[in-house]
Formats: sequence, C-alpha cells, structure tokens
Amino acid sequence: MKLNKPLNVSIAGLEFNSPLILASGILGVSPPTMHILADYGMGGITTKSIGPVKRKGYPNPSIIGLGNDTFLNAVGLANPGIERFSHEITEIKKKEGLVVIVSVFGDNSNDFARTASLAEKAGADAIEINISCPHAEVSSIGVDPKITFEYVRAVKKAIHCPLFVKLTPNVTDIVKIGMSAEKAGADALVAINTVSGLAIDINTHRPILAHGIGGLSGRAIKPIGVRHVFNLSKAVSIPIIGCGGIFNYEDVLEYFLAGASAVQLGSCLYYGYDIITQIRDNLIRYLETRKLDSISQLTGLAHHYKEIGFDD
Amino acid sequence: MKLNKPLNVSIAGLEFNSPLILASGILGVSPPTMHILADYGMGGITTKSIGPVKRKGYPNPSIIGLGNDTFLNAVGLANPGIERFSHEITEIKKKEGLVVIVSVFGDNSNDFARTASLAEKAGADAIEINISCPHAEVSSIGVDPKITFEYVRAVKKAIHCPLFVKLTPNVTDIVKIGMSAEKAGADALVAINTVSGLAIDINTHRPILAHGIGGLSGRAIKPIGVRHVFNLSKAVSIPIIGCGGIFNYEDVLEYFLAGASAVQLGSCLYYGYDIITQIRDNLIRYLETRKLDSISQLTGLAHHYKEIGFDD
Amino acid sequence: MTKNEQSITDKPFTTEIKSVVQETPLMKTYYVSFVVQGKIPSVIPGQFILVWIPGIDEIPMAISHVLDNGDIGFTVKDVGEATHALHKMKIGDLIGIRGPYGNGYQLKDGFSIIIGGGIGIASIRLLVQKALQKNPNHLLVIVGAQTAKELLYLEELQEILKPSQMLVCTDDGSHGNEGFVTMILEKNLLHIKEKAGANRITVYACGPEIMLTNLLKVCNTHKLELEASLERFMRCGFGLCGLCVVDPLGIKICQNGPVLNSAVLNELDDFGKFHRDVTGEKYRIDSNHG
Amino acid sequence: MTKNEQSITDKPFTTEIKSVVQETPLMKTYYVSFVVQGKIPSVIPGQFILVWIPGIDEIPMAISHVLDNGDIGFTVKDVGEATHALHKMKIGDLIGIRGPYGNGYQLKDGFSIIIGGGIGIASIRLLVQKALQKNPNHLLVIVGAQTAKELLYLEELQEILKPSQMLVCTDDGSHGNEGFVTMILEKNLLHIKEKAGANRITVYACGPEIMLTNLLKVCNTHKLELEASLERFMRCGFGLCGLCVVDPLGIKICQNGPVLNSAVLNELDDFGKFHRDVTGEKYRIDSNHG
Ligand SMILES: Cc1cc2nc3c(=O)[nH]c(=O)nc-3n(C[C@H](O)[C@H](O)[C@H](O)COP(=O)(O)OP(=O)(O)OC[C@H]3O[C@@H](n4cnc5c(N)ncnc54)[C@H](O)[C@@H]3O)c2cc1C
Ligand SMILES: Cc1cc2nc3c(=O)[nH]c(=O)nc-3n(C[C@H](O)[C@H](O)[C@H](O)COP(=O)(O)OP(=O)(O)OC[C@H]3O[C@@H](n4cnc5c(N)ncnc54)[C@H](O)[C@@H]3O)c2cc1C
Ligand SMILES: Cc1cc2nc3c(=O)[nH]c(=O)nc-3n(C[C@H](O)[C@H](O)[C@H](O)COP(=O)(O)O)c2cc1C
Ligand SMILES: Cc1cc2nc3c(=O)[nH]c(=O)nc-3n(C[C@H](O)[C@H](O)[C@H](O)COP(=O)(O)O)c2cc1C
Ligand code: FES
Ligand code: FES
Repeated sequence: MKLNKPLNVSIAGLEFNSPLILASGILGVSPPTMHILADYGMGGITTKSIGPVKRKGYPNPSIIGLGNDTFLNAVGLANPGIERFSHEITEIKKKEGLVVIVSVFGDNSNDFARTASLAEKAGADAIEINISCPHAEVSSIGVDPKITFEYVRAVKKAIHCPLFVKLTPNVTDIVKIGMSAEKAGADALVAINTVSGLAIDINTHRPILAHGIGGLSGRAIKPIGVRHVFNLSKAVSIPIIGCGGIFNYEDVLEYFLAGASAVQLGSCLYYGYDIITQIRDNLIRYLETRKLDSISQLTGLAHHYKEIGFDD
Repeated sequence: MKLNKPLNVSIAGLEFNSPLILASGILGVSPPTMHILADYGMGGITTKSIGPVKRKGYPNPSIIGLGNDTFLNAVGLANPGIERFSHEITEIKKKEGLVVIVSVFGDNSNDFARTASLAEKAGADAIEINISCPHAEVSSIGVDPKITFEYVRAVKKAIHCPLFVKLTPNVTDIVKIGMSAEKAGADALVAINTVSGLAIDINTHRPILAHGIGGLSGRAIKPIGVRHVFNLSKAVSIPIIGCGGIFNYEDVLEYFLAGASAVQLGSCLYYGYDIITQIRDNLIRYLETRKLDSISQLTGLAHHYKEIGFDD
Repeated sequence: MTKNEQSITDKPFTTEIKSVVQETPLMKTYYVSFVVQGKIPSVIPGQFILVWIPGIDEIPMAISHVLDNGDIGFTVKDVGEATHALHKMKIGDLIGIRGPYGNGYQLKDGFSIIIGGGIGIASIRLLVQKALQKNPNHLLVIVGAQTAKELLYLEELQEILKPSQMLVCTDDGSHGNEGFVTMILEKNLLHIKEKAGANRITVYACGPEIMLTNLLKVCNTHKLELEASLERFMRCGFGLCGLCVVDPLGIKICQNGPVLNSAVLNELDDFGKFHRDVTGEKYRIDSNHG
Repeated sequence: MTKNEQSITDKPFTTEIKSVVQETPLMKTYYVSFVVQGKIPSVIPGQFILVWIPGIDEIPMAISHVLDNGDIGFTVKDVGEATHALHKMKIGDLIGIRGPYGNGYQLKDGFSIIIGGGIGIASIRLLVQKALQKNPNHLLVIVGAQTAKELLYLEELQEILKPSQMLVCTDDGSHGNEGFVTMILEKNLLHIKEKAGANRITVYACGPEIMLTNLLKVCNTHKLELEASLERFMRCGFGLCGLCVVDPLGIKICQNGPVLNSAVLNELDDFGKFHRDVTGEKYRIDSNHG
C-alpha cells in the first residue's frame, strides 16, 4: 500500500487509503461487489440510500443515458429497508481498510435517526444522509436551511460515528444549507447530488422516465458540482467531498482545487471497474511529477487566484 | 413565406414567422448580422443585454468551450450602453417581419425602466429583462420573488410593448419567481439563462475564466431547461419561451412539449448560420409527417401523460 | 464489455412496431426498425435490448432476429404486466428501444451444442444461424418446451437444420422426446462425442435458471464448456444500478453478461439460488418472494 | 468554417513555454507543445490560436511556426498589457492555448505574391513555406516594417528565398526599399505580370489594416485576387459573441476569417473603417476611441 500513501486522506477522523469513494445509488447493494471496488482503488463506498422500510421506487425506465456521458435517473429511493439490509452492511464491513458509509433517508427526522442508528449498529463507519434526491420527497429537506438543521441535529444525536450530509445543487444558495448542516453537527458535506432534469420523447410526447422528472448525473454536471464545492469551501470549515461528473483524474483535481478533501464516483462506473484504477494511478503520477507528498495539499488552491477586471 | 405557416407563432400579440429566436448575448450587436439570421430562419432576435451606461464586462478568457457542445462564459454584461446602442436597434428594426427584442438590465429598477423605455423608443418590439445572469449583480434579482415583482412592475410601467422576463435556473423554485413575474405584469417568460458553473485549470490551479465562476450553456443544460419550462407551464398562463441547449429540431420539440410557445437559440450558433435553416426545415417536416397545422398544437402536450407507479 | 465512449443508444428512441408474428399461443415476435442516429448498430447473438412500453415499464428482451434492412425482431412471452401490455400492442404502436446491451455468446471453434428452453429459444436463434454458417457439420441444436404448442420457431428450425442437427423435447412428450433438455443431452452425449472427435465441445444455452443449473452440472461432469445466458432484474442496462449483479464476482449481467461461461458460473454462489428484486434485496429463487 | 462536432480544443489547456526567441526589439517567438488530448491538431497557414496569459488576458495570435514534433510557435509584438506580460514570461512558465481557429489562407494555383507588414509577417510565414513547396518559380514575397530593426524573420526568409523571390522595404528606408509594401508592389507589377504569364496572380497579405485597404485598391485596379488576414477584438474565437463580426455580411473574423478574399473585402463597409470594442460598440478606426 506504499504506492497509495500520497492518496491517503483523512475525513472526520476516518482514514481513507484512497480519496475515491463510491457514490450512493451506484452498484451499492452487493457486498462482494463493494470489496471488488476496493481492490480496484476505492478508499470508501457509500451504499444505496436505505430507508426505514422496504420501498420499490419508481418503475422503469428509471435510468437512461442521454449521450456524452450524461445520465438521467429517477429510481425513487428503491431499497430493501434497513432491517433487511443490515446484514449486507455487516458483510460489506468485512473488507479490511475499506471505509463503509451508509446513506440513509426517511419520511421524518425520527425515521432518519432510527435508520442511521441501525446502520451504525450493523457496522457503518459513517452515515451519509440523503436530503437531496431531486425526484423524491426528501428533496424538500435539503432546500431549506432550517429543516436541514433539524434533520442533521436529529441524526447526529442518534449516532456516534461521523455524519456526512449530501447536498442538492437545486437550490438558490447551497452555502446557506451547508452552513446550516455544519452548525447542526455535520462532520462533512457531500456535494452534489443530481441536478433536476427532464427528457421528453418527441414521438409519444411523454417524459421518458416513468417518474417524469429525474436527476442528471455524469459529465454535464461537473462544472456545476465544482462551482458548488468552490462556494461551500469558502464558507464552511468541515471537509467537503466532491461529487458529480468525475470521469478522469483531472476531474478529481478540479474538485480538490475547488475545495474538496475527497471525491465520490458515480456515473463513471459505466466504463467498468478499471476506470477507478486508472484515475488512481493518474493521480499518483500527477503528484509525483509535481513532487507533492499528498493530494490533500491541493485542497482549495483555486481560491488563491488574483481577481482581475477592467478599470471601468 | 407560405412554407413557414405551420411555424408561425404568436406571443403576447407579436407575430413571429418562426418560433426560433436568437438568444441574448449571442452575436447580438451587429444589425446586418441580425438581418442575415432572419434570412436563415429566425423569427425574432434578442439583442445583447444593454444597460444604462457603457460597460466593459470581464476580461478574457470570458467564453470557452468545455467539449460536448457545452460552453462556459462570464462576459459580465459588456455592452455599449443604451445611448450609443439605440441607433443599432433602429437599424435592426429595418428588417421586415423580424421581431426585435431588446434585452435590458441595470443597477436598480429605475435603470431597468429607463433603459427599457429608451430601447422601446429606438424601435424594440418587445423588452426582455435580464434578471438572471449568474455571474453578474443582476443575479440577485431573479432569485427572489419579491424583488422580481418590483423590477418587473417598474419596467412594465415604463413601456407599452410586451415585456419578457428571463429567468435563472439557479434557484430552488423557479415557479415562484415565474408566478411573481406574471403577477407583476410580465407578458412572457424566457427560461432558462445559463447555469452557474466553474472550470479550473489543473496546472495553474486557477479558474479558467477571468471572472472565476461563469454560466454554462449548450447541450449540458438542455434537460435542466426542459425541466424548468415543464414546471413553469403548470403554474403560469403567460407564454413561455424555452431556451438552453437547443441544437436540433428534436430539442425544439422537447421544449414545446414541455410547455414552450417559442424557443431561443444560443450556443448552437457555434455551428454557423446554417443550423437555423436545418432546424426550421426539420420542424416543418415533422409537422407535415404528423399532419399538424401548427407547431403551437404541441405546446404542453407532455403534461398529459399518465403517472405510473408500483402499488407499494 | 467496457466501452470507450458512451453510446447515444442508451437513450430509448421510440419507433413504430412494423409487424407482429404470433409464434405460439403465449409468444409473439415484434419487428422494429433499428436505425439509431442514422446508423444500424451491429448485433452479436445473445445481446439484448431494453424495450420501453410507454406508460407501463421497460424490460429486457433478447434480440432474436436481425433483418438485412436493419430491422430487428424480439420474441415476447406473455408472463406479466409489461409483456401482457406488449401482447396487446399492434402494428404502428410506438415502443422505445435502447441497446444492444451485453456481451453475447462467443461462438468458438469445435463442436457446438446450442440449447434453448422455452422463451430462451429466442436468445439462441441468431446463434444457431451463425453456427450454421461457421461449421454446419459440428452443430447440434436442442430445443425444449413444456408442451408442443410452446415450441418456438419449430418450423423454421426444422427447415434450416437437418434432422441430424436437431433434437426436440417437451416436458409432457407432446412433441419430440419426453423430458428435459438436460436428459436429452446426456442421452446423446456419447454419440456427440464420437461426432466431435478431437474437437472441443461447447454448449450454449438459454432457458429457465433451473435448466441452466442442471446443465452446468452435466457439463461439469462431462467436461464440456458451457456458455449460458442468465436473467436478472434490470434498471439501467449499463452497469450503474447494480440490481443485476451476481455474487460474489461483481459481475453485472447487463454489462459482463448476460452470457457467462462455466468458469464464472462455477464460482457464482447466486447461480440458481438468488436474485435481487426491484429494491435491490436479495432473495432465494425458490422462496415465495413478492 | 462550420464544424460538425465541437472540438475539445475550445477549452484552453495550459502548457509550459518551451523556448523563447527574441526576433526583433519588440517581437519574441514562443514555442509550446501543441498536443491536445493525445492528438496534434493540423494547422493551415493563417490560422490562429487564443493564448491565455493566466491572471492577465487571452489574446489571438497567428500560428507562425509548426515543428515536426508537434510544437508550434507564435510571434508576439509587445504593444499593450497582455503582450507585455507575455514578453516578461520565461521558459517553463505556463500559458493556455486553444485553437487552431479560423479558415487560413487558401493557396491557389498560379503566381503567389505574399505580403507581410510588421508583425503581420508572423501570419504569412507558414504560407511562404507552403508556397515554396508548391510552386517556387511563381512566388514573390514582400515584407515591410517601419524600420530595419523590426523586420521579422529577415535572415530566415533570405535563406529560404532566392533574391529574385523577395522584396524588402521599410518606411524609413533603413533596409531595402524606402516606402510601403503597396508602393513596392505597384512598382514591380509589370515585371511580376511578365513572369506570371497566363497564370492567375493572387496576393496574400497580413499587416496593419491601412496597409490592407491600400492593397485592396491596388489589387482592384490591377485585377489581382487578394486574400487578406484581418484583426478584430475577440472573446470567444468560435462564432458566439459577435464582437469580431464585420458588417454588412455577418462575417465572423474568428470563424469565417481571419482571411477574407477580395470579393468579400469589396463588400465590407467596415473594412479599414470600423472596429468593435470590448463592449461591442462600433467605432471608427481613425477616431480617438478608448
Ligand atoms: C437479458 C434478458 C433477456 C431476456 N429476453 C427475453 C426474451 O427474449 N423474451 C421474453 O419474453 N423475455 C425475455 N426476458 C425476460 C423478460 O424481461 C421478463 O419476462 C419481463 O421483464 C417480464 O415483465 P412483466 O412485466 O411482463 O412481468 P412481471 O409482472 O414483472 O413478472 C413476471 C415474471 O417475470 C420476471 N421479471 C420481471 N421483470 C424482469 C426483468 N426486468 N428481468 C428479468 N425478469 C423479470 C419476474 O421474476 C416475474 O416472475 C429477458 C430477460 C433478460 C434479463
Ligand atoms: C487573428 C489575429 C491574429 C493575430 N496575430 C498576432 C500575432 O501573430 N502576433 C501579434 O503580436 N499580434 C497578433 N494579433 C494582435 C494581438 O492579438 C494584439 O496585439 C493583442 O491582443 C494586444 O493585446 P495587449 O493587451 O497587449 O494590447 P492592449 O493593451 O489590449 O491594446 C494594444 C492594441 O492592441 C489592439 N488589440 C487589443 N486586443 C486585441 C484583440 N483581442 N484583437 C485584436 N487587436 C487587439 C488594440 O486595438 C490596441 O490598440 C492578432 C490578432 C488577431 C485578431
Ligand atoms: C442510478 C443512480 C442512482 C442514484 N441513487 C442515489 C441514492 O440512492 N442516494 C443518493 O444520495 N444519491 C444517489 N445518486 C446520486 C449519486 O450518488 C451522485 O450524487 C450523482 O450521480 C452525481 O455523481 P456522478 O455524476 O459521478 O454520477 C444516484 C445516481 C444515479 C446515477
Ligand atoms: C457568450 C454568451 C453570452 C450571453 N450573454 C447573455 C446576455 O447578455 N444576456 C442574457 O440574458 N443571456 C445571455 N446569455 C445566455 C443565453 O441567452 C442563453 O440563455 C443561454 O446561453 C442558454 O441557451 P443556449 O444553451 O442555447 O446557449 C449568454 C450566453 C452566452 C453563451
Ligand atoms: S441493470 Fe443496472 S447494473 Fe445491470
Ligand atoms: S470572437 Fe466571438 S464571434 Fe468571433
């Protein structure tokens, strides 16, 4: 693991041997698959968002591609429920060195808290709360600083491990929400969840996704994610985990320079597991070429540029 | 012009011989160029956003491409000021059958009103107000329903021609802003302006645009624009002009099905003037194949789909 | 199969049903044009598409026919809501298509035994055509179904295959041999091995998972290579949702499958035992999971 | 030039200055590697790049050199803030590049007269090379500058061109003929026409706009075809902002130019008269617009 040294990052006291973390909702149900992802270079994995009870989500089409490495989904938080999912968490946790983050949600703050607590008991190293899925009810939490505060506080009280709060980009001012989460006790922020979007079929005149509106992920949203991380990192002092449209090591670096301390990978898994190793190896090469000891030295560097303008 | 018949649309009493309108800030300074755009198939043109006084905007790089037909810009509302631009408006207006929309902005509602009034005197058929540029001060107007109301009202009082209000997608709830604009007297809404985004250079560690944060346009934002038009059209009864990422006739149809009554084209002009004619001709072909008399019959059809779901 | 660039074919495009053929009482074949952005995607036998029935569902279907004009066909068994809705659709109705997805069968040199059970025959139809072109002398096709009526493409297969190239069986003996395809295979193995001589024998199969697990046992016993096409619940079709993953190898049926070979199948704890439902929950196939 | 697909080269990529050559007291040539996403873009003489000087500005520069290893060079005259900042940069400093942009010169059959004035010689350097390869016998190069010191690439041009292929002039007569390139051209026209015989004569030129307008008059009078490279203020470089448009033809200098031919130039009301500033306002070139 010596090779990985420059890529070690520490977030809220958790040690990741790679800054690459699996994003929630991507492949995140099968324990052996999570272990394989670690072998390919993920330092952590986030499970599918798990709720208090089993939930079927939305019918198909629920995930489609739009071309240009961009995707639209409305899975609708389909999940087996925390009760039945607990033993999968315990299984996932068996991989040494892999940080296991369980994403949770619920109908109210009690649900969130109870689910989080059960997830922790099953072995979660950290809890991520999903208050940001654009096509489900939880979206109404993450757009309001007060409600965000309330939910974060409730979950924080119920658990002992670090709490990550995943933010939605579909807001006027993400900084307000992020600050609110920080004040309520969040140990890190994850930005961003998917961007609300719609695709309509011109022959049947219907939205293509069964649910209608869905969440955009992939390449199209990278500049949006980088912008949000940049703005958040000016305002909060807890670490930020960048997410959205990462497909190569340059994308990872952009997020770090904007202020991220780690990143989550989602849609790029379209290209299979190898892409993780590629990104990891290219990051190491970048750091070596520039004689940098640690990727963490890059966090936030883009804030130090000199503003320029015309003398009007 | 018989060929164009099925593409005629009427918005706020203005007759467009094509639903394709030039978006603000694209090529919108040279009168002869505006006339050429009409010859290629534009039914209307929107000028660059014009303010009360000359303004240099931001230095270069101010417009870059990100690949995949996606662009990032922070021009910063550079413009000659309404005084000096007035004779260009008068020149543009000389083209018969071309609807001339002048986009205006200002530092306060009086500025907006005065600039709009001067633009109307110079010959504008309609005024579009830009309260939505994500990288300039005006962005603070379009994110707040009350301020939006105030500005729209002020401009509406100052002019006699129709007033279009251009909305920003960078808000939690575009519908509130749109309804507020409608209440204040807007005759149509334009959705969307650019999506706030950031690109960072990994070697210099700086944002690439001189201004830092910029506005995303082009293909990446189409599903975002379609989503906003869809939601707006459920809530307002004034017409909506769709904008964002249109590159072909299918894109135009998506906006119409979502609820648009016309569309604006911006970034696709990257491909030259011919793309306008292509889109127009393909729209005519689509309507002919389906034996539709008018493209207006498509407006909002995507709202009538049957919602489906699992019986949980 | 890992791609280098995202294909626009991941967005369903709607197209009219061009023709419908009633194949058996429960199975119909639908033909649609398959021109995506001006190009005809190339299809490997065993690949599938996701078929969107607007307002209902989107479901995986093996591509069973590829016509010269770029049209494709798929054969649907009426088993539930979506397939029933499809069965009610007529020529001119719009359905959405995306794909092709998956790896498909890798037709190898040597002697090929191609086996289809029930609607699984749809998945092997193109493979039979390909094998016939490649090495007609080293080919045996075995098809089976519950009853004679549900034997898919029977006449067509009898037309293109010589009697010696084809074995038919039904569970109730209403046509061909009585019994399962695995039994027929074992019965004829000695004879096949003689025919194959020094050539490697590969078995290609699609059918109910219970048929495939039994087949794997037979193949293991007799040291035959097996390529079997599996079914799992799918959402994305391109490796993101994880619903179709089979443990413990992290294999995504949509991307690394649906066709898996013996080496992989022998390692799969899930094979013949576990599926994941629409929520991602794992359940035993033989349980009463709903 | 209308493209079919957006090039990733529209995003500036930063790269180290590999070497710097002081050409004249006010002009330096910068060399950088020009490999975009693993590919070397092909360059037509007369095309330009946008050069980003981080923290300062982004400005258009003609590509003056293309090396075999894929490096390119451009020659910068220190005239203002950005060019001055560039002049202070050293080997190893990072600059951003995007492009190549524009149409470039269309080298035609027949006799070529290639004219460069001042820094405009940078724009024609690659064209001279190309013309030498294509038809060395039907080539005349005329270069001019205010003073001898500011004659760009003089030694190199004298090396690759025969004395009969090249004429030099300076405003003050400090080298070559005294006077403007237009005067030299007219003086030599009879001789050139003799040499050209039945061949069509095309003039290619880059230099101050006043030189180009005078040149157009000369070309019109003598019925020579002209291809001239123009300068306008630019933001995007790819046809969106409209700042570089010349009226009344809707021609974007960044996309449809910078090289325009006589037919177009003769129709241009703006040529030699109007520019647009950074705000998009049109002003007379000879006015005191700031
Ligand atoms: C790669 C692949 C290729 C296939 N090819 C064909 C084919 O060529 N012809 C054909 O008729 N069928 C094929 N199927 C199976 C077909 O997708 C299912 O029969 C169909 O999805 C059932 O939908 P339904 O709504 O009619 O049934 P439901 O009401 O949903 O359920 C009926 C039964 O079908 C099964 N099922 C439901 N959805 C799926 C799904 N997404 N994937 C797998 N099984 C499911 C359930 O286990 C259930 O027992 C294929 C499946 C896969 C994975
Ligand atoms: C297609 C094209 C190719 C060019 N090739 C070269 C070249 O090979 N070598 C070279 O030295 N110069 C070239 N130029 C001109 C060069 O871009 C300007 O000299 C440079 O932008 C001046 O920047 P500055 O900040 O140093 O000067 P400023 O302080 O901005 O102004 C100095 C003068 O330069 C002019 N200028 C400023 N910005 C621009 C601009 N974006 N476009 C055109 N003129 C401008 C102004 O009119 C002003 O008079 C080219 C211009 C174009 C349009
Ligand atoms: C198919 C799919 C399912 C997702 N499900 C979840 C989820 O359950 N919970 C969640 O917080 N985010 C979910 N997301 C969002 C991703 O975690 C991630 O924030 C988003 O996709 C942006 O990253 P990407 O561009 O790398 O994919 C999902 C995304 C996709 C594509
Ligand atoms: C270079 C550039 C300049 C723009 N300037 C303005 C402007 O001045 N006023 C305005 O309202 N919108 C401006 N926009 C936004 C466009 O009008 C349009 O809303 C946006 O680009 C989305 O459409 P598109 O994807 O078709 O380009 C500008 C966009 C670009 C790319
Ligand atoms: S269907 Fe989604 S991963 Fe296979
Ligand atoms: S520089 Fe923007 S259009 Fe030419």
